[in-house]
Amino acid sequence: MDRITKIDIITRQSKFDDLKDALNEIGITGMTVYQVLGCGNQKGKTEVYRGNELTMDLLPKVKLEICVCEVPVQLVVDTAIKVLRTGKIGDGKIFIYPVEDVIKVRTGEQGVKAL
Amino acid sequence: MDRITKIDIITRQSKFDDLKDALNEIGITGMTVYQVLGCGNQKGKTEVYRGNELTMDLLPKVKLEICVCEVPVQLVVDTAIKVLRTGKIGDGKIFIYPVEDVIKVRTGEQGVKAL
Amino acid sequence: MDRITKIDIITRQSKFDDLKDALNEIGITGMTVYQVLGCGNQKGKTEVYRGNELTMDLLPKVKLEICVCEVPVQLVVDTAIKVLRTGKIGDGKIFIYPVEDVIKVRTGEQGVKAL
Amino acid sequence: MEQNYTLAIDTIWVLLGTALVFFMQAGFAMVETGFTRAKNAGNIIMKNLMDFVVGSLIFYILGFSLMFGDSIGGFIGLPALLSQGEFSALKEWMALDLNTFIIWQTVFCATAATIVSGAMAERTKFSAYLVYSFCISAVIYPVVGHWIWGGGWLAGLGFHDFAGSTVVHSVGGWSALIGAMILGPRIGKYSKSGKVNAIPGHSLTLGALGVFILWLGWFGFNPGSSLSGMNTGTNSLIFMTTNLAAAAATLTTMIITWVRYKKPDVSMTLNGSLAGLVAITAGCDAVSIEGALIIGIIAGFAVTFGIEFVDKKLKIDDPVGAIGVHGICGSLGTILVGLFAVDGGLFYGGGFKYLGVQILGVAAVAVWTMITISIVFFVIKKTIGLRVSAEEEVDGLDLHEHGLSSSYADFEVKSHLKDVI
Amino acid sequence: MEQNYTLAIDTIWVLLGTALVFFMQAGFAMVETGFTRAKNAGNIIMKNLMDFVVGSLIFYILGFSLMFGDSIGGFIGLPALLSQGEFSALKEWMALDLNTFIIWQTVFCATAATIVSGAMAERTKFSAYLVYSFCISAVIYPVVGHWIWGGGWLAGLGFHDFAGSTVVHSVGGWSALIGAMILGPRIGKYSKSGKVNAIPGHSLTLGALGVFILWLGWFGFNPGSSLSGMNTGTNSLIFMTTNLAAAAATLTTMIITWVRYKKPDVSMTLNGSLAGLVAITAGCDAVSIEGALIIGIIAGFAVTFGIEFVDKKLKIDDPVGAIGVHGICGSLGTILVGLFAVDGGLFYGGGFKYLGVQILGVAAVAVWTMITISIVFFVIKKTIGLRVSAEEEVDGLDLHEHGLSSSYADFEVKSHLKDVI
Amino acid sequence: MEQNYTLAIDTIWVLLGTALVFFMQAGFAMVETGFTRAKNAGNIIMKNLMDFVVGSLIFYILGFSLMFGDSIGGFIGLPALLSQGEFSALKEWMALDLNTFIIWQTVFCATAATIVSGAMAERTKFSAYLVYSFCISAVIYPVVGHWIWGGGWLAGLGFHDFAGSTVVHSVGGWSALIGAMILGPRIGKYSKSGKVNAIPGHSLTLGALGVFILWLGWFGFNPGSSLSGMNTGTNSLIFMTTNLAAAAATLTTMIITWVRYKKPDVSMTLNGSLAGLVAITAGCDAVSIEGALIIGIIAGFAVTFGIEFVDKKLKIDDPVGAIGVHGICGSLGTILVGLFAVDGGLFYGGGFKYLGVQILGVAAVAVWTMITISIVFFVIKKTIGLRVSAEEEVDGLDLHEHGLSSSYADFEVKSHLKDVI
Ligand SMILES: Nc1ncnc2c1ncn2[C@@H]1O[C@H](COP(=O)(O)OP(=O)(O)O)[C@@H](O)[C@H]1O
Ligand SMILES: Nc1ncnc2c1ncn2[C@@H]1O[C@H](COP(=O)(O)OP(=O)(O)O)[C@@H](O)[C@H]1O
Ligand SMILES: Nc1ncnc2c1ncn2[C@@H]1O[C@H](COP(=O)(O)OP(=O)(O)O)[C@@H](O)[C@H]1O
Repeated sequence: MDRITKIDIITRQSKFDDLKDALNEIGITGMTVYQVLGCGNQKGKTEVYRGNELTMDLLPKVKLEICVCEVPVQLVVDTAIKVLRTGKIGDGKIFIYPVEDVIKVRTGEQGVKAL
Repeated sequence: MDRITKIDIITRQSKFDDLKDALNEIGITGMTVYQVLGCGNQKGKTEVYRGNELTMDLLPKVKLEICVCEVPVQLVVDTAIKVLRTGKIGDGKIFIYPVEDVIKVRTGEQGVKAL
Repeated sequence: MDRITKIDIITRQSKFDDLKDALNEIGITGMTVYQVLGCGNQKGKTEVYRGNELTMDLLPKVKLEICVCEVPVQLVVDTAIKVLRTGKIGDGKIFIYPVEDVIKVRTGEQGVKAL
Repeated sequence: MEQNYTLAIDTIWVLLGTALVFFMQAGFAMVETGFTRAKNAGNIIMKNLMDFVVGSLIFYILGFSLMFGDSIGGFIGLPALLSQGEFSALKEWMALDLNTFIIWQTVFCATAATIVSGAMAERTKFSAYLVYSFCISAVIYPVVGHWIWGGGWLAGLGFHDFAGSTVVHSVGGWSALIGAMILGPRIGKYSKSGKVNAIPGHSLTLGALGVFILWLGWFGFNPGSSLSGMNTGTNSLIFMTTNLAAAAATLTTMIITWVRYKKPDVSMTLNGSLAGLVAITAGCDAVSIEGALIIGIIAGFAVTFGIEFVDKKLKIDDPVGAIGVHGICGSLGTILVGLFAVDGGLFYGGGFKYLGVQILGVAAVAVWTMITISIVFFVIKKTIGLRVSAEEEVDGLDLHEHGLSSSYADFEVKSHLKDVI
Repeated sequence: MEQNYTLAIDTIWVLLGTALVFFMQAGFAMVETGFTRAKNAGNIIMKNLMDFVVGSLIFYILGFSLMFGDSIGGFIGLPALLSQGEFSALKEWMALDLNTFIIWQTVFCATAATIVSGAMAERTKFSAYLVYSFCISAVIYPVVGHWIWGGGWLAGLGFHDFAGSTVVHSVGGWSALIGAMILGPRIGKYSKSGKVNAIPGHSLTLGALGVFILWLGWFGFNPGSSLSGMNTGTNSLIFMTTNLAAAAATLTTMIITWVRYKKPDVSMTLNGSLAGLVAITAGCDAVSIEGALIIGIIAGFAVTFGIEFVDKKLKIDDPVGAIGVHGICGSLGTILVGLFAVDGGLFYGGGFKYLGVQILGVAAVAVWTMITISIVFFVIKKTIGLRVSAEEEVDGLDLHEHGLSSSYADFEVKSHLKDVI
Repeated sequence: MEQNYTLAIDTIWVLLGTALVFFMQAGFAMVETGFTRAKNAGNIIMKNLMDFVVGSLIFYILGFSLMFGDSIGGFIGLPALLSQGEFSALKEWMALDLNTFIIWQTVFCATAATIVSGAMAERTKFSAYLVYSFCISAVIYPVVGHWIWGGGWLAGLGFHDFAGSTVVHSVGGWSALIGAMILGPRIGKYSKSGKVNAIPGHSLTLGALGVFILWLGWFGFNPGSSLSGMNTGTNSLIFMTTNLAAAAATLTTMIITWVRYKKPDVSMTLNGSLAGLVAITAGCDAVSIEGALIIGIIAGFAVTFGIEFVDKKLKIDDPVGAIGVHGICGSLGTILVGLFAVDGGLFYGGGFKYLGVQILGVAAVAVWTMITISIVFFVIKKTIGLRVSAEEEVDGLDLHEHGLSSSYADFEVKSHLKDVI
């Protein structure tokens, strides 16, 4: 059995559609998407509301969770970097985690077959 | 110390209440619930809005995150499959991950005791 | 290369700002925040709406996901406990997971450097 | 020329009243959508829009003549397509231009029709809705209207329903009762264990806005029913009785919920305001201000216990409380005129006859409405079907009936999480 | 003293009509914000507020005199700052206090200006908006108004536009057309592949509330245009024609969308109501009730196919359908008066002359509006700029134009997920 | 018969004005809820509903007679339960039916009461709210009303407050000031470091709708205060001054925020509109249109700097800006009458006496209101308590005061994330 890996990509919301399309092209169809708030190197914005400063430390980000079997991890990472990199702060991060098992509810299939 | 495992169940929102009740019955009380958007085998829907097609690639799904100690993992999976399986696309997926440790903030207990 | 660890802290929403400040103080600047619903030892509330009982099993919680390299894990946990503990049910839980790798999209840096 | 001023003043009064009563459609739309779930918001506003549209058309084409045409045996007016009749009986007492009177009656008719949608919300087929809404505006309501306002048999007996507690609200309310009963409850409303679940609305703010709009509309509904701006004494009395009955009912409802549920319930209190407005409608011109206050207090009790009774005892699922507000308080308010009318009410030494006529009228309208609407629903059920499928209901009517993924496309809507299949 | 009553009755009529027409600003604000995305909600309401504000000021300072000042060659009124002119020609036929008439005309002017913001929503610079809105209220609209209502050349030819299908709505609609064309579509509206994407609005509930408010406002807009509460026959006819044309158009639109898109489309049906209201505005006093019904049906077709044509064929991105509703139906409704006017329309044996004048007027207004507004937009584009940057558009105008992180600070807004850069 | 027409015309004017002023309750509800957080939405609308309800009842039961009963030494009217007094002094100059006048005054009284809820939003106990709202409507407001409109000592001095800048708005505003001061700021409003934090409202769209509704309501509030539809000159002037003062104030505020905060601030500009409306209320009948424009501009400055001053210097937390809008602009607008009144104002050669009386009246009302409301708040604080607990405040008043998990059950509300404990 191949190893299964989870790839979390956290990036700008405005890049989401492009990323999804790029991932589709390399054959990734399954994914789970979260709306999250993030902070990192990118600092929040300060706006003025009724004359008072309003600092938003956390910026809205989108997180894609993609489980793949080992081989295309690098492909996914490369694709993501290609689409997402602007060189500006806030491009985002990719986290890679081990997965023990996957089960497809509809068929009961397990492991890589379930993906 | 027993191993701790995280079980992620991603499924239809409409099945959530049933699933929660079934999990309660097998003694699972702790869980964290996310509203996510997902795509997989199940394709989105296309609707018409003011005469234009509107394709929703991502469908609203619910994700349950349940940390258990090793033994009942299979029980959780079986219970989930029993409740969730309709045989139709969109039944969802179960992902299983390793957990290194758990700490209960209130008491400071660690590991399986914290669950 | 140091090991990388993911720390998930699930706690009351009202404690979020304090926690973030405390984490900033120990040098944690990157984090991803989720709004989740949780149940555990803390039972939901029952309210009356138009004369009917309305039980909310799930309570709104906030989840912080923080990836750190191994050393400060204990520091993060201790800090979190210090800020979050009230001794009352609902203080929350901390989950610790292994991370295989991290990539910074902007620079392509990998591993601990990406953090 | 004198006649001229009177006509102008009366016409202004009625036309501006028409505008206010029209605006009640917005009020109903906001209350009904606010008190129900986000996944059905587009469907509810569509229903509220279309019942006004269909009602306006068919009432002009047919209903008006059935209501105000020369009486056929006190039961129904002489039909006349496109309101092109003689209306000789009508013109004997009604000095306004016919168009003024038709538009005024049109907005009343549409009010009766729109009441039903709230009680049957979140599970009724859109096409079925259009059909029964059509039937109410075309026949069911006009017949009742003829009996009471069109010179029919109840008018002959001296039945008093000044602005329509019975004609408008009880017709809507009883139709709602039968409809919600035949439809059955929303999925998840009653657990197998018998527990009655709350299904909170998606925007109490819009619901409250709706109540304010309706209250405003009532300042057209009730005083406008004098059909005369010259009638300053009556009109100003009606402003007072309408406002204070509503206030008394609201306060009463709030206190009752505070006592019974431990905390003042927002949505029930909003129902309380409407209950007071509905209850005072029949006698707003005939009772004293103190009488109006007492009617308001009674309405506050009636609506709270009435809604609970329908919900918990009858187990009829009425998402917005329309049966309690319009059916129960509409009927009760009409009957109370027999007690509180300064001129002829029982409490003012008027004997039981007035009260008896009021009860008879209320009962007759209830029977007529329930029988006819039952037939309509039965036919719909056997033909195009009355209720959407369980899947459609769970996903929301917006999606399946209108192809609308959400009426709030930019927001995460979580209504599904509370459903039980 | 007799004169006195007439004046009072007429003044009440016009002033309360003014209040209703003013309230249409709220209706437009709700429609426009409801039909667009949450990230621009603050910007849209700000535009709706400010166009009324700027319009009120400049119309008083300059526009009114250009519209109703003594005619200079039938083309424009004699300018008079702060409306301090003689207005001798006006006073010949207008018996109201001048202030009554100014405020009435002010709210009309602001309506024309506000129409544009919907079509240009979600991508126009706020400062640019203020400038062109100013120009419309200061000159473009008043000149058209002079031609038709101020004793200008079209009035002389017998052109009939009772309450402003052409004067108000088509001026707004054609400005919207040019504006949306010059601006270009919103990011994501048209894919490179040529696909036309839907960009759903963030609150159809508020959109529907807006339509109800507008419908209410029209009961001031049309009957108030008689400028006389004494005129009971006309006023009550107008209530009927206005209401039934709107109803017919709504029903027609709903059916068309049901047939074409398989399901009754909520937002298009709401446009349908507005289409009927706009179309009947020109002839609400002149056609029969049956004529109004037919005009409504025609408007229902015109708006559905018109909006689709603009959207899919012309590829002009009009988020709220303003061009179809106000431009197309406003012009069409005016022309139809030439067919349906009971007194002189072609279908009533009146010959082609009336129809010809109507067509001429509609065309002249379209040409004037499009040319002048093009100049305005061109100058804006070359100076302060007309459109925000792509980044600002994607993030939302609320953030960049007003420093507002969100108009719905407590809710998670997900509009970004649907954008394509 | 002549008398008859006049009465009818005046009654129509006042009763329809009543309806418009009533609708301002909806406006306040939308502004206050829109400008505050979602977790308190149900509580705010409940307060807005209940202050109208409680105010309507107690003003009829007691307040009206204290305001318009025969004067006891120029200070207070002769009390008469259930408004059953002689009102002989009143009837000397007031020709309307008494009920017409009572309902008109009722909606004014409720306006004064409702202003306070915005400033004290998000932390006041619901029961405490009911009590102080009761006191304002029962005594505090009626006494001021008596001084100025009921033939009291200020009326005797020639104090001019046509529609209530001082009587209604400043009473509300000063009560709001004292209330917000005694309550203390919301948790998280002022950091320990002294930083002033912004707490954005949960729906600027509803806030803007509220402002449009209020603006509409003002077309009843100000012109209706003439109490006469016959008075066409005054009424039409008032429409103009009211509208243009509001427009000027809005524009001014927008420009100021643009300059000071770099971008035009949406919510402050909405406050600007209200500031103009409040400021012109006292002199809407007495100043010229140009005077109204200048008063509007001054109000725009006053509200922006006033709100900032209260917020940053006094560190009094007023979530909706009620103190700046109603207290400051209400008082300032009244004083400006002494300068701008065409008949007697300082700028029109009228000398200092008029101005002096205006200042005296404003000061007297401020002193009276602040002292009496302080007593009320003090007693409440010592008995049932004025403020909810910190936990209740953080969780939201909807949950703890009304057992409502959320007024927006289907949406994820994230307001907690911004709180600091
Ligand atoms: N240590 C971390 N743990 C968890 N999430 C993180 C961490 N660092 C960054 N993130 C997530 O990644 C997003 C992008 O990171 P950021 O540092 O702003 O971008 P960049 O690396 O391009 O400068 C953040 O908004 C946050 O959600
Ligand atoms: N490879 C994957 N990585 C992450 N999430 C996935 C993946 N595949 C599926 N999912 C999640 O599981 C959900 C159900 O998957 P889907 O394939 O639609 O169901 P089914 O397996 O019943 O056909 C998806 O909506 C998505 O959220
Ligand atoms: N077994 C579990 N798996 C996943 N999440 C859990 C689990 N137990 C608790 N949680 C999360 O942690 C939160 C706090 O847990 P809870 O038991 O209520 O607090 P405490 O431990 O202070 O009593 C829950 O709301 C839930 O989101």
